[in-house]
Amino acid sequence: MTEVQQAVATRFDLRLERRRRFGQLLAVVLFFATLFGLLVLTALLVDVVRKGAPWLDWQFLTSYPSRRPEAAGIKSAIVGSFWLMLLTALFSVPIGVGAAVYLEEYAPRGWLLRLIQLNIANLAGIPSVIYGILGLGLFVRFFALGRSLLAGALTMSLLVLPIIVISTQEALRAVPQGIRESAYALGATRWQVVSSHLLPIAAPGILTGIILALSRAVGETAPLVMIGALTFVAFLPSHVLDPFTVLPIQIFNWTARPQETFRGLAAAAIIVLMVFLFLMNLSAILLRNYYERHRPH
Amino acid sequence: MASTSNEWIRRQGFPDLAPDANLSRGPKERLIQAFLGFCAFVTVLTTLGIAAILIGESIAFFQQVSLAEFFGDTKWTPQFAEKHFGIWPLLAGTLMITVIAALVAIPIGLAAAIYISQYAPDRVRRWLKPSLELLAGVPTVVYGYFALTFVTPLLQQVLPQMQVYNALSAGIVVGIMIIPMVASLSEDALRAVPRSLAEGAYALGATKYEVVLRVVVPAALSGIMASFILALSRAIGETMIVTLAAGATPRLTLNPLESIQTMTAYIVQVSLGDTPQGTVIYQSLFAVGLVLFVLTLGMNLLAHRIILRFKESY
Amino acid sequence: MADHVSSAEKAPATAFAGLHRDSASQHVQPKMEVRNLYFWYGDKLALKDISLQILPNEVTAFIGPSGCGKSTLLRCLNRMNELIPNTRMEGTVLLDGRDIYREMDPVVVRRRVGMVFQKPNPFPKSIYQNVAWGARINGYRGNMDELVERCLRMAALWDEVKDRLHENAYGLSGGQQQRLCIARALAVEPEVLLMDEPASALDPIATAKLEETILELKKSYTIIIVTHNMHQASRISDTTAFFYMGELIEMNRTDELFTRPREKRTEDYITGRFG
Amino acid sequence: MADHVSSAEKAPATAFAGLHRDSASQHVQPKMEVRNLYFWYGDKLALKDISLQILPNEVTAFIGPSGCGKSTLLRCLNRMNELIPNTRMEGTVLLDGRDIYREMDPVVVRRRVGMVFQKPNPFPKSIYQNVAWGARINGYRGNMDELVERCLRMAALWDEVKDRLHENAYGLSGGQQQRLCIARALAVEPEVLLMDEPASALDPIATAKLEETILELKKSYTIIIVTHNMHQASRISDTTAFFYMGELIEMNRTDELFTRPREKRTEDYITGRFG
Amino acid sequence: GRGPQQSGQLTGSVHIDGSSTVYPLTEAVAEEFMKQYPGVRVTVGISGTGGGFSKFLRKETDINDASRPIRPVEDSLARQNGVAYIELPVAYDGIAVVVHPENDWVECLTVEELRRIWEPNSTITRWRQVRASFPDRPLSLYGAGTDSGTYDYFTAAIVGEEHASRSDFTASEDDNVLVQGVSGDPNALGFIPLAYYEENTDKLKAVAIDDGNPDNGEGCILPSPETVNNGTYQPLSRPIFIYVRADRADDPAVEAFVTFYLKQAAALAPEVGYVPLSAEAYELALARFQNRITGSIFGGEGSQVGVMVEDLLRLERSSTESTAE
Ligand SMILES: Nc1ncnc2c1ncn2[C@@H]1O[C@H](COP(=O)(O)OP(=O)(O)OP(=O)(O)O)[C@@H](O)[C@H]1O
Ligand SMILES: Nc1ncnc2c1ncn2[C@@H]1O[C@H](COP(=O)(O)OP(=O)(O)OP(=O)(O)O)[C@@H](O)[C@H]1O
Ligand SMILES: [Mg+2]
Ligand SMILES: [Mg+2]
Ligand SMILES: O=P([O-])([O-])[O-]
Repeated sequence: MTEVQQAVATRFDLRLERRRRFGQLLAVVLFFATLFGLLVLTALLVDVVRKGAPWLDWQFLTSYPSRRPEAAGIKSAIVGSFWLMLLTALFSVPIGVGAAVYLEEYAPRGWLLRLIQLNIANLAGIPSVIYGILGLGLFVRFFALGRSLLAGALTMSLLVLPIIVISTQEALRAVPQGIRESAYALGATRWQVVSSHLLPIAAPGILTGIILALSRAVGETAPLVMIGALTFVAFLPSHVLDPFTVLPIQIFNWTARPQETFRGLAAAAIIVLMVFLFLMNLSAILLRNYYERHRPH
Repeated sequence: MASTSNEWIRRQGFPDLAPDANLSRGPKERLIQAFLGFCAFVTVLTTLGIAAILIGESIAFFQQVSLAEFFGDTKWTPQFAEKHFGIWPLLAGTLMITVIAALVAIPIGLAAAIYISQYAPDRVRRWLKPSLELLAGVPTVVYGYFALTFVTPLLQQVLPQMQVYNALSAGIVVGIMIIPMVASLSEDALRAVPRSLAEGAYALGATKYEVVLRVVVPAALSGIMASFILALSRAIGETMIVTLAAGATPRLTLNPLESIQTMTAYIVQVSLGDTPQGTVIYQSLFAVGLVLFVLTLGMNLLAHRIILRFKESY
Repeated sequence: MADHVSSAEKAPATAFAGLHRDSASQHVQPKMEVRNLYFWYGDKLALKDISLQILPNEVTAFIGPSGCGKSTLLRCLNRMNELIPNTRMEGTVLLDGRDIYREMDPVVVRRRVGMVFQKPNPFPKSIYQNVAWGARINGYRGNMDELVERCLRMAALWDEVKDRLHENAYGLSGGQQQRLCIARALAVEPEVLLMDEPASALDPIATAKLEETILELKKSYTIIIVTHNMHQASRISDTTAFFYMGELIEMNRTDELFTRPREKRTEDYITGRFG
Repeated sequence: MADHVSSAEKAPATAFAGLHRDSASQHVQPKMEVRNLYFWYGDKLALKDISLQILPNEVTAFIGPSGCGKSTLLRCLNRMNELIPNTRMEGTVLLDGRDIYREMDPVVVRRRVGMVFQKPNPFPKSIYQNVAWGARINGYRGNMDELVERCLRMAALWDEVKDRLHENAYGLSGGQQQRLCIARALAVEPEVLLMDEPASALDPIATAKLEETILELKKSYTIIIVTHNMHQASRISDTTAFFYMGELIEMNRTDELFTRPREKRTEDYITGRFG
Repeated sequence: GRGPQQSGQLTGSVHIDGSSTVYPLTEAVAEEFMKQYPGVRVTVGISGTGGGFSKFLRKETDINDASRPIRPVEDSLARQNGVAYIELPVAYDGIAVVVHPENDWVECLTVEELRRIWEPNSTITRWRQVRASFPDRPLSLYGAGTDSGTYDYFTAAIVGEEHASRSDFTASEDDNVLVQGVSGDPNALGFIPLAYYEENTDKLKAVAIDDGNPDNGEGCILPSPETVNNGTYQPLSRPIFIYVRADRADDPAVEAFVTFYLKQAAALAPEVGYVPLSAEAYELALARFQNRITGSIFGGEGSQVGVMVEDLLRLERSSTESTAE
């Protein structure tokens, strides 16, 4: 040890061993806290699968609802959920992406933009029941769409719109400024820059947002309960003004039935819904991972 | 003088360009801009629509129930023969759920965020975060039954005096539901802390936990706070879990083992229930909705302010 | 009176006459002209009363320490400054005598005044697409393959990429990417080419190639180049402007400015006393 | 044989003896020593067979064009390189003769070999907290107020901030922040101070102040400074090392290197022929 | 075209909404109906009796499921909106008073005892206070959600006034949740729809009810399909209804559905946990529908306790016949 070191050593008490031990302890605690969330998810899945797996067969997927559990199925609910998702995408994607493009690339900076931005952030936090109230008042009653697919999809579109807007804005913001600048420097108009460069580059991020938004739409119950979505529908909708039912409503109904066996059906329907959501999330994860690896620098 | 550039092109011998076809203010550009502007405006219309419907019906409600009663009474019994319209039991129920959810979600979510952003290897992080986010994708009906048929019986073994519907298990499960939100947003905030801050700390001979807990986390604090508030406003608005697991008994209590009712659960109860439309009970749904709206609005504005502060700080 | 930015000289005609009195190009009409330009980022004044002229078919270099406003001025010359929020500009910029802010559409200005940036920023598309895109959106009607080849040749890149035109541009090295960006800018057939520290990300060999390219391009284009490397400025430019803290300190023929600077600050800078 | 990186010289003792043959410090024990260091980012070799010695109480400057590996080498000297994922190192680094990678704890190494970064990076805490933080976590037992004052004085910042010690450090100017980072580094009482282009974000006045500070600090510390400014290197350093594409081309007394470079590439670089 | 239709060719749609209580029966009927009439699209929703009426009275639905008779406020709204309705009873639903299976002290309760327990501001908090012979244990109360037809009827039958009850009981809109509650609490006393008791006899114990009226069965009567059907389980059995919009009754699909409903209800009701009306009652109801007799047999006054719909229908039949004479 040099003199300097010795002088320093008297003034500093490093307690290295203690600091290292505390650091290890913290890492372990943090790891288990993270694990906890995954464990709950596992417990939930195991619980559901245990109850629902015996009911899950081809017949269940291809039958209409019935009073007799053995004969009951979720055909109309699957198709209804699918249509609802498709229509919701049809409304919310162009409007959501359009709004985001406007806000990021067109809107003049200023108080109005800040207000709209704030409003969107706020919309993302409004409880879904409130969207249900809006859907009931606006689409079901005021526009007299009844409890149709269209009314349901419009309600869900408003609900997921902020998610799409926010994730699209983030994706656009992540496009390197250099791409924008060099495109403008070539004499491109705004729309040319947006359509040939920004949207294609931001596409993975936008798609991730859309997938997450749609999986929210597929899993939501409360707004559809509010607008009065139907429960027994034993046919497939043929156009947008037809009545419909969806998986969460069917699950909600079955869990409320007196017969224990219906809860098995509900669990089976939950499995179907979760598998579906899992696939949606998986594609979002894959997209995002792809995106992180292939981002232009 | 629109033709000057054309003239110039002819002079220069570049006959192939048609520059006037491509102006920043051409009709096509204007049309596109108008459409995109309209899209942005839809979001404003949504808020206006919500406000109009809630306020419109609430006016009818407040013509029959005074504001003094609404905010002064401590009982909420619209469906009983002796009617009281004091919002406090519903507010208390909502707040109790929110507080319990916060106690679950904040420590676990923050710990997960710290682990994912600072400790997990890159490959693990890429899968861990989305897997946690999967928790947010589970339909809330599923969570509701999970609370009622799994969590409550489990807790009853430790707390036998606990009622079947109770704020505790509903709150815990709401908390579990919002863990991914806290974790994901806090993780974003933690990762947004410039690496240079951590490096500065390491260069002073700090150990990892000192860098993480004393430099990175404090630097991301406002982002983390904002994630808490956003997650809690989600907890306030959560509907199906509390409808199923917390009971339907508006009660001004601080005992989490008792059954309570939240604002959202009340809204669903009335809209699914026996109440004829046009009655004051039915209108109360909108008044409660309005309170809920204002409450979440307040939380979101608060979160927004905090995020703004956070953006300015580095 | 070769120093054409003395504060007395507000009338541009005089300034112009003053600058090139000693050069052969005395009666040449300036390609671009800046008159009394001020620029603010928010409240912060970044450019103060800049007036200068750019002669056609010359290379003009902007030098000065970091943060002195070189990039900002460059952006004002093709209205790219308008893309930065919260900024304000005062003054006039003329292109062939026309006011680019008041009399011209920004899209047209940017097509006629092209730009190459400090960091190479090709589009995440194929090499071919990178060059063709600008021409296509501007309604190019000629043979696209020919145009792409011509531009890549002018940027001295053709031989290196001719066999991989349809591969992604991100596979190129930094120096190749920078030359690709030049080819891309040339494809819209601009009259003026602005280059903001185009060599700063390049290794010496790539830099040398780029400098050759610039000297070649000078024959058909008017070039303005920002650089922090005084040796580079002296090697390739005809005229050099020295900026300091938002002001144009001195502008003169390059050899003149480097050998006989009129201002103390110029001298301090070029001899490396600061920066 | 003053050029101590010729490939024949793998034995460090010889290299050391060779380098300072002509200097007064011939028999001084080197404070730090690098032997046959290689460094990879993923598959990319960034440093190739670097061997050199750092003498105590001297300022050593690392110069070279951008990307040549100056920052990388600097990080290898206090194990900051280990914080970058996907990297690999081979070779030996000694501090007072002990191997910092094999015989020492990284936390201890970094306390003894402090670092100041290119961009000032104060913590978002008060000025006082910024200086005190490192000392506190390292278990400083003395009077903290005194320490803070002493360090701020050494960094030539005390007079400017003594009335606002408890305000947030983000309110300081860039130059002040940089000096605050130096004060912060001094507070853990390191023996060696690594500085990575500490003046690159500063204006000329702040730079001049910083250079004074460095010359002052030299009395008690061993200092290594990375700079791209050759004038700066010649003004403040005793020894200069020139790097090019991951290799140490030439290392010598500063006056020697700038006046009589032994290598063609060194000469080209210092005369501005590239970079 | 009211002529006989080939069932396979009949097309159209029938929109039904309303009570969650009636839903399982209507769903069963709709399921069977659509097997026979594949061209008709029947939809059934749940929005509660009240919510259903509000849609029905806006002419958004053709039929409303109702677990109680129409209320005066709804009836006047119907008149205001010009909606004439045909009220048809379709089954009985019993309300079972249940306790934990380990509860060995209570076998039977009188209506008077129940009233003292449930009346507003009741002070009974321990079993001992109900009857001196009961143990001194806390009494915890469970009941259907205050916005449900079950709660309405229970309060009307026990306390004597709808919605009049103490408010400190554990309520849930979801009857399964109530089953969970009572079966997990040895001190519990609750009331739930009979169907939920029948499905959970292993988890719950039903309490017999003595209404003190020997005319409809002496002493304590346990709830069961028979005792509900023969009118001896009183006063906690109630009829459930469908309401058909008169202007839609002539629609072939609606007409076919309602007729099918009344003919099949007897067979389907037990399957879903309800008690069928007597065969005579279904005939009377069918006649009521065929004659398009509008209005409520309860005079639009809401629930009446302890009446058998057969009696009311018979009464109405004779009165209309007498006025027709
Ligand atoms: N987007 C911006 N917002 C605010 N200030 C800015 C912005 N861009 C530049 N500035 C400021 O304007 C001044 C001039 O900047 P400019 O980029 O033009 O300098 P420069 O001469 O190009 O420097 P460099 O050589 O570092 O590129 C600087 O003080 C800079 O901090
Ligand atoms: N994190 C990293 N990942 C991959 N490559 C890197 C990384 N950091 C640096 N490099 C590469 O390593 C080489 C040396 O980089 P380094 O930062 O040490 O150069 P430098 O001499 O400090 O340059 P400058 O003067 O620009 O700071 C460069 O080619 C650089 O591209
Ligand atoms: Mg610049
Ligand atoms: Mg560096
Ligand atoms: O849904 P209900 O009206 O029968 O409670």
